[in-house]
Amino acid sequence: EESRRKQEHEVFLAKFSERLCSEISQEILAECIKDTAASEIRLAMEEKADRMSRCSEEVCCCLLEETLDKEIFLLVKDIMEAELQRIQKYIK
Amino acid sequence: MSKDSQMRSAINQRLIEMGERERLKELLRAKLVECGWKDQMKAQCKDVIREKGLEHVTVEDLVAEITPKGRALVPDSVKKELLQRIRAFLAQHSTL
Amino acid sequence: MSKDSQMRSAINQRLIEMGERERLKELLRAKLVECGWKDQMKAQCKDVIREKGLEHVTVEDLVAEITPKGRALVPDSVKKELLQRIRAFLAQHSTL
Repeated sequence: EESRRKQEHEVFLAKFSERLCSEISQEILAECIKDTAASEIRLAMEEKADRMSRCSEEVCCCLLEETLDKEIFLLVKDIMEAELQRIQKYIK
Repeated sequence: MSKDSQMRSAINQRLIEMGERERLKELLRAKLVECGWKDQMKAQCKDVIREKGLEHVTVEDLVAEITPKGRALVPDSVKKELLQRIRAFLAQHSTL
Repeated sequence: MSKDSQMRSAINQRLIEMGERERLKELLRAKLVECGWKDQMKAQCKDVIREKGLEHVTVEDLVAEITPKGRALVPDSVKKELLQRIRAFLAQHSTL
Protein backbone atom coordinates (compact mmCIF):
# COMPACT_ATOMS: atom_id res chain seq x y z
CA GLU A 1 0.00 0.00 0.00
CA GLU A 2 2.84 2.32 1.00
CA SER A 3 4.75 1.70 -2.21
CA ARG A 4 1.60 2.13 -4.30
CA ARG A 5 0.93 5.45 -2.58
CA LYS A 6 4.52 6.54 -3.13
CA GLN A 7 4.32 5.67 -6.80
CA GLU A 8 1.07 7.54 -7.17
CA HIS A 9 2.61 10.59 -5.52
CA GLU A 10 5.56 10.46 -7.88
CA VAL A 11 3.27 10.30 -10.88
CA PHE A 12 1.34 13.21 -9.44
CA LEU A 13 4.53 15.25 -8.94
CA ALA A 14 5.73 14.50 -12.46
CA LYS A 15 2.41 15.66 -13.92
CA PHE A 16 2.32 18.64 -11.61
CA SER A 17 5.85 19.65 -12.65
CA GLU A 18 4.98 19.48 -16.33
CA ARG A 19 1.82 21.44 -15.86
CA LEU A 20 3.57 24.11 -13.81
CA CYS A 21 6.36 24.29 -16.36
CA SER A 22 3.87 24.81 -19.15
CA GLU A 23 1.89 27.37 -17.13
CA ILE A 24 4.97 29.41 -16.31
CA SER A 25 6.24 29.16 -19.89
CA GLN A 26 2.96 30.38 -21.32
CA GLU A 27 2.72 33.20 -18.83
CA ILE A 28 6.28 34.42 -19.41
CA LEU A 29 6.16 33.97 -23.18
CA ALA A 30 2.94 35.98 -23.36
CA GLU A 31 4.45 38.66 -21.15
CA CYS A 32 7.73 38.83 -23.09
CA ILE A 33 6.02 38.81 -26.47
CA LYS A 34 3.68 41.61 -25.44
CA ASP A 35 6.53 43.66 -23.98
CA THR A 36 8.67 43.14 -27.07
CA ALA A 37 5.82 44.01 -29.44
CA ALA A 38 4.96 47.16 -27.48
CA SER A 39 8.55 48.30 -27.23
CA GLU A 40 9.24 47.62 -30.92
CA ILE A 41 6.17 49.61 -31.94
CA ARG A 42 7.23 52.43 -29.60
CA LEU A 43 10.75 52.35 -31.05
CA ALA A 44 9.44 52.40 -34.60
CA MET A 45 7.21 55.36 -33.74
CA GLU A 46 10.09 57.26 -32.15
CA GLU A 47 12.27 56.51 -35.15
CA LYS A 48 9.56 57.74 -37.48
CA ALA A 49 9.06 60.92 -35.45
CA ASP A 50 12.82 61.58 -35.49
CA ARG A 51 12.95 61.01 -39.22
CA MET A 52 9.95 63.25 -39.78
CA SER A 53 11.54 66.01 -37.71
CA ARG A 54 14.91 65.70 -39.48
CA CYS A 55 13.37 65.55 -42.94
CA SER A 56 11.06 68.49 -42.22
CA GLU A 57 14.13 70.57 -41.36
CA GLU A 58 15.86 69.50 -44.56
CA VAL A 59 12.79 70.27 -46.66
CA CYS A 60 12.54 73.64 -44.90
CA CYS A 61 16.19 74.42 -45.72
CA CYS A 62 15.68 73.50 -49.38
CA LEU A 63 12.59 75.65 -49.62
CA LEU A 64 14.42 78.53 -47.98
CA GLU A 65 17.43 78.22 -50.28
CA GLU A 66 15.30 77.90 -53.37
CA THR A 67 13.28 80.98 -52.48
CA LEU A 68 16.34 82.99 -51.47
CA ASP A 69 18.16 82.11 -54.69
CA LYS A 70 15.20 83.21 -56.75
CA GLU A 71 14.66 86.39 -54.74
CA ILE A 72 18.34 87.32 -54.89
CA PHE A 73 18.46 86.74 -58.64
CA LEU A 74 15.38 88.90 -59.26
CA LEU A 75 16.62 91.59 -56.93
CA VAL A 76 20.04 91.74 -58.60
CA LYS A 77 18.48 91.78 -62.04
CA ASP A 78 16.15 94.65 -61.11
CA ILE A 79 18.95 96.66 -59.55
CA MET A 80 21.31 96.13 -62.47
CA GLU A 81 18.60 97.16 -64.92
CA ALA A 82 17.76 100.22 -62.87
CA GLU A 83 21.43 101.19 -62.64
CA LEU A 84 21.88 100.73 -66.37
CA GLN A 85 18.85 102.85 -67.12
CA ARG A 86 20.09 105.50 -64.73
CA ILE A 87 23.48 105.62 -66.47
CA GLN A 88 21.91 105.62 -69.95
CA LYS A 89 19.71 108.50 -68.88
CA TYR A 90 22.72 110.29 -67.49
CA ILE A 91 24.71 109.80 -70.74
CA LYS A 92 21.80 111.06 -72.82
CA MET B 1 -12.48 19.33 -4.61
CA SER B 2 -10.58 16.15 -5.50
CA LYS B 3 -7.51 15.09 -3.56
CA ASP B 4 -5.26 15.91 -6.52
CA SER B 5 -6.59 19.39 -6.96
CA GLN B 6 -6.31 20.01 -3.23
CA MET B 7 -2.68 18.99 -3.41
CA ARG B 8 -2.09 21.13 -6.46
CA SER B 9 -3.53 24.16 -4.67
CA ALA B 10 -1.43 23.48 -1.60
CA ILE B 11 1.80 23.15 -3.58
CA ASN B 12 1.02 26.21 -5.67
CA GLN B 13 0.34 28.14 -2.51
CA ARG B 14 3.71 27.07 -1.05
CA LEU B 15 5.54 27.88 -4.29
CA ILE B 16 4.14 31.39 -4.13
CA GLU B 17 4.80 31.80 -0.41
CA MET B 18 8.39 30.65 -0.74
CA GLY B 19 8.97 32.94 -3.70
CA GLU B 20 9.88 30.00 -5.93
CA ARG B 21 7.26 30.76 -8.55
CA GLU B 22 8.72 34.25 -9.04
CA ARG B 23 12.25 32.80 -9.16
CA LEU B 24 11.18 30.29 -11.82
CA LYS B 25 9.67 33.10 -13.88
CA GLU B 26 12.81 35.16 -13.48
CA LEU B 27 14.93 32.20 -14.54
CA LEU B 28 12.88 31.72 -17.69
CA ARG B 29 13.04 35.42 -18.54
CA ALA B 30 16.82 35.36 -18.17
CA LYS B 31 17.16 32.20 -20.23
CA LEU B 32 15.07 33.66 -23.04
CA VAL B 33 17.44 36.61 -23.24
CA GLU B 34 20.54 34.44 -22.90
CA CYS B 35 19.60 32.01 -25.68
CA GLY B 36 18.83 34.81 -28.14
CA TRP B 37 15.08 34.20 -28.19
CA LYS B 38 14.35 37.82 -27.24
CA ASP B 39 16.53 39.15 -30.06
CA GLN B 40 14.81 36.81 -32.49
CA MET B 41 11.46 38.17 -31.32
CA LYS B 42 12.62 41.75 -31.79
CA ALA B 43 13.73 40.92 -35.32
CA GLN B 44 10.37 39.25 -36.01
CA CYS B 45 8.53 42.36 -34.81
CA LYS B 46 10.70 44.60 -36.98
CA ASP B 47 9.98 42.41 -40.02
CA VAL B 48 6.22 42.55 -39.45
CA ILE B 49 6.28 46.32 -38.89
CA ARG B 50 8.34 46.79 -42.05
CA GLU B 51 6.09 44.51 -44.10
CA LYS B 52 2.77 45.91 -42.95
CA GLY B 53 3.76 49.50 -42.29
CA LEU B 54 3.73 51.05 -38.83
CA GLU B 55 0.38 52.74 -39.35
CA HIS B 56 -1.29 49.39 -40.04
CA VAL B 57 -0.01 47.50 -36.98
CA THR B 58 -1.22 47.55 -33.39
CA VAL B 59 0.44 45.87 -30.41
CA GLU B 60 -2.34 43.26 -30.47
CA ASP B 61 -1.79 42.50 -34.17
CA LEU B 62 1.89 42.13 -33.60
CA VAL B 63 1.37 39.85 -30.60
CA ALA B 64 -1.04 37.67 -32.58
CA GLU B 65 1.35 37.49 -35.49
CA ILE B 66 4.51 36.58 -33.63
CA THR B 67 3.15 34.38 -30.82
CA PRO B 68 3.16 31.08 -32.76
CA LYS B 69 6.72 31.69 -33.88
CA GLY B 70 7.69 32.79 -30.37
CA ARG B 71 6.43 29.54 -28.89
CA ALA B 72 8.14 27.44 -31.53
CA LEU B 73 11.43 29.23 -31.09
CA VAL B 74 11.92 28.45 -27.38
CA PRO B 75 14.83 25.98 -27.30
CA ASP B 76 14.13 22.56 -25.80
CA SER B 77 17.11 23.01 -23.50
CA VAL B 78 15.40 25.99 -21.86
CA LYS B 79 12.15 24.09 -21.35
CA LYS B 80 14.09 21.13 -19.94
CA GLU B 81 16.03 23.33 -17.54
CA LEU B 82 12.85 24.89 -16.20
CA LEU B 83 11.26 21.48 -15.73
CA GLN B 84 14.34 20.14 -13.97
CA ARG B 85 14.41 23.10 -11.65
CA ILE B 86 10.74 22.52 -10.74
CA ARG B 87 11.37 18.82 -10.13
CA ALA B 88 14.43 19.54 -8.03
CA PHE B 89 12.50 22.02 -5.93
CA LEU B 90 9.65 19.59 -5.36
CA ALA B 91 12.11 16.80 -4.49
CA GLN B 92 13.96 19.05 -2.05
CA HIS B 93 10.72 19.92 -0.35
CA SER B 94 9.44 16.36 -0.27
CA THR B 95 6.82 17.21 2.31
CA LEU B 96 4.96 19.10 -0.38
CA MET C 1 16.29 55.01 -51.98
CA SER C 2 16.99 55.56 -48.28
CA LYS C 3 14.20 55.95 -45.75
CA ASP C 4 15.16 59.61 -45.28
CA SER C 5 15.00 60.45 -48.95
CA GLN C 6 11.69 58.59 -49.25
CA MET C 7 10.35 60.67 -46.40
CA ARG C 8 11.65 63.93 -47.93
CA SER C 9 10.00 63.07 -51.24
CA ALA C 10 6.75 62.25 -49.49
CA ILE C 11 6.80 65.55 -47.58
CA ASN C 12 7.54 67.55 -50.71
CA GLN C 13 4.90 65.68 -52.65
CA ARG C 14 2.30 66.43 -50.01
CA LEU C 15 3.30 70.10 -49.80
CA ILE C 16 3.08 70.49 -53.58
CA GLU C 17 -0.20 68.56 -53.96
CA MET C 18 -1.99 70.71 -51.43
CA GLY C 19 -0.52 73.99 -52.67
CA GLU C 20 1.24 74.50 -49.37
CA ARG C 21 4.70 74.80 -50.91
CA GLU C 22 3.66 77.86 -52.91
CA ARG C 23 1.94 79.36 -49.87
CA LEU C 24 5.10 78.84 -47.81
CA LYS C 25 7.22 80.55 -50.45
CA GLU C 26 4.76 83.43 -50.49
CA LEU C 27 4.91 83.67 -46.70
CA LEU C 28 8.69 83.65 -46.81
CA ARG C 29 8.82 86.43 -49.43
CA ALA C 30 6.49 88.54 -47.32
CA LYS C 31 8.58 87.90 -44.21
CA LEU C 32 11.78 88.86 -46.05
CA VAL C 33 10.27 92.22 -46.93
CA GLU C 34 8.78 92.70 -43.47
CA CYS C 35 12.03 92.02 -41.58
CA GLY C 36 14.07 94.36 -43.76
CA TRP C 37 16.07 91.62 -45.49
CA LYS C 38 15.14 92.87 -48.93
CA ASP C 39 16.25 96.42 -48.15
CA GLN C 40 19.53 95.16 -46.71
CA MET C 41 20.14 93.12 -49.83
CA LYS C 42 19.42 96.08 -52.11
CA ALA C 43 21.93 98.14 -50.15
CA GLN C 44 24.48 95.33 -50.45
CA CYS C 45 24.03 95.22 -54.21
CA LYS C 46 24.43 98.94 -54.55
CA ASP C 47 27.58 98.85 -52.44
CA VAL C 48 29.15 96.20 -54.65
CA ILE C 49 28.21 98.05 -57.83
CA ARG C 50 29.61 101.28 -56.44
CA GLU C 51 32.84 99.59 -55.37
CA LYS C 52 33.49 97.67 -58.58
CA GLY C 53 31.80 99.91 -61.10
CA LEU C 54 28.78 98.88 -63.12
CA GLU C 55 30.87 98.06 -66.19
CA HIS C 56 32.81 95.44 -64.21
CA VAL C 57 29.84 93.63 -62.74
CA THR C 58 27.50 91.05 -64.30
CA VAL C 59 24.24 89.72 -62.83
CA GLU C 60 25.98 86.37 -62.17
CA ASP C 61 28.91 88.02 -60.37
CA LEU C 62 26.64 90.01 -58.19
CA VAL C 63 24.43 87.03 -57.38
CA ALA C 64 27.53 84.99 -56.45
CA GLU C 65 28.85 87.81 -54.33
CA ILE C 66 25.79 88.59 -52.30
CA THR C 67 24.22 85.11 -51.94
CA PRO C 68 26.28 84.03 -48.89
CA LYS C 69 25.42 87.29 -47.15
CA GLY C 70 21.79 86.95 -48.19
CA ARG C 71 21.58 83.51 -46.59
CA ALA C 72 23.28 84.68 -43.42
CA LEU C 73 21.00 87.67 -43.09
CA VAL C 74 17.77 85.70 -42.88
CA PRO C 75 16.64 86.08 -39.24
CA ASP C 76 16.37 82.88 -37.21
CA SER C 77 12.80 83.82 -36.31
CA VAL C 78 11.83 83.66 -40.00
CA LYS C 79 13.48 80.24 -40.40
CA LYS C 80 11.77 79.00 -37.24
CA GLU C 81 8.39 80.25 -38.38
CA LEU C 82 8.78 78.49 -41.70
CA LEU C 83 9.75 75.22 -40.01
CA GLN C 84 6.89 75.47 -37.54
CA ARG C 85 4.47 76.04 -40.36
CA ILE C 86 5.77 72.94 -42.18
CA ARG C 87 5.51 70.86 -39.00
CA ALA C 88 1.98 72.06 -38.29
CA PHE C 89 0.98 71.21 -41.84
CA LEU C 90 2.45 67.71 -41.55
CA ALA C 91 0.81 67.16 -38.18
CA GLN C 92 -2.54 68.00 -39.74
CA HIS C 93 -1.88 65.74 -42.72
CA SER C 94 -0.15 62.97 -40.83
CA THR C 95 -0.77 60.06 -43.19
CA LEU C 96 2.91 60.15 -44.17
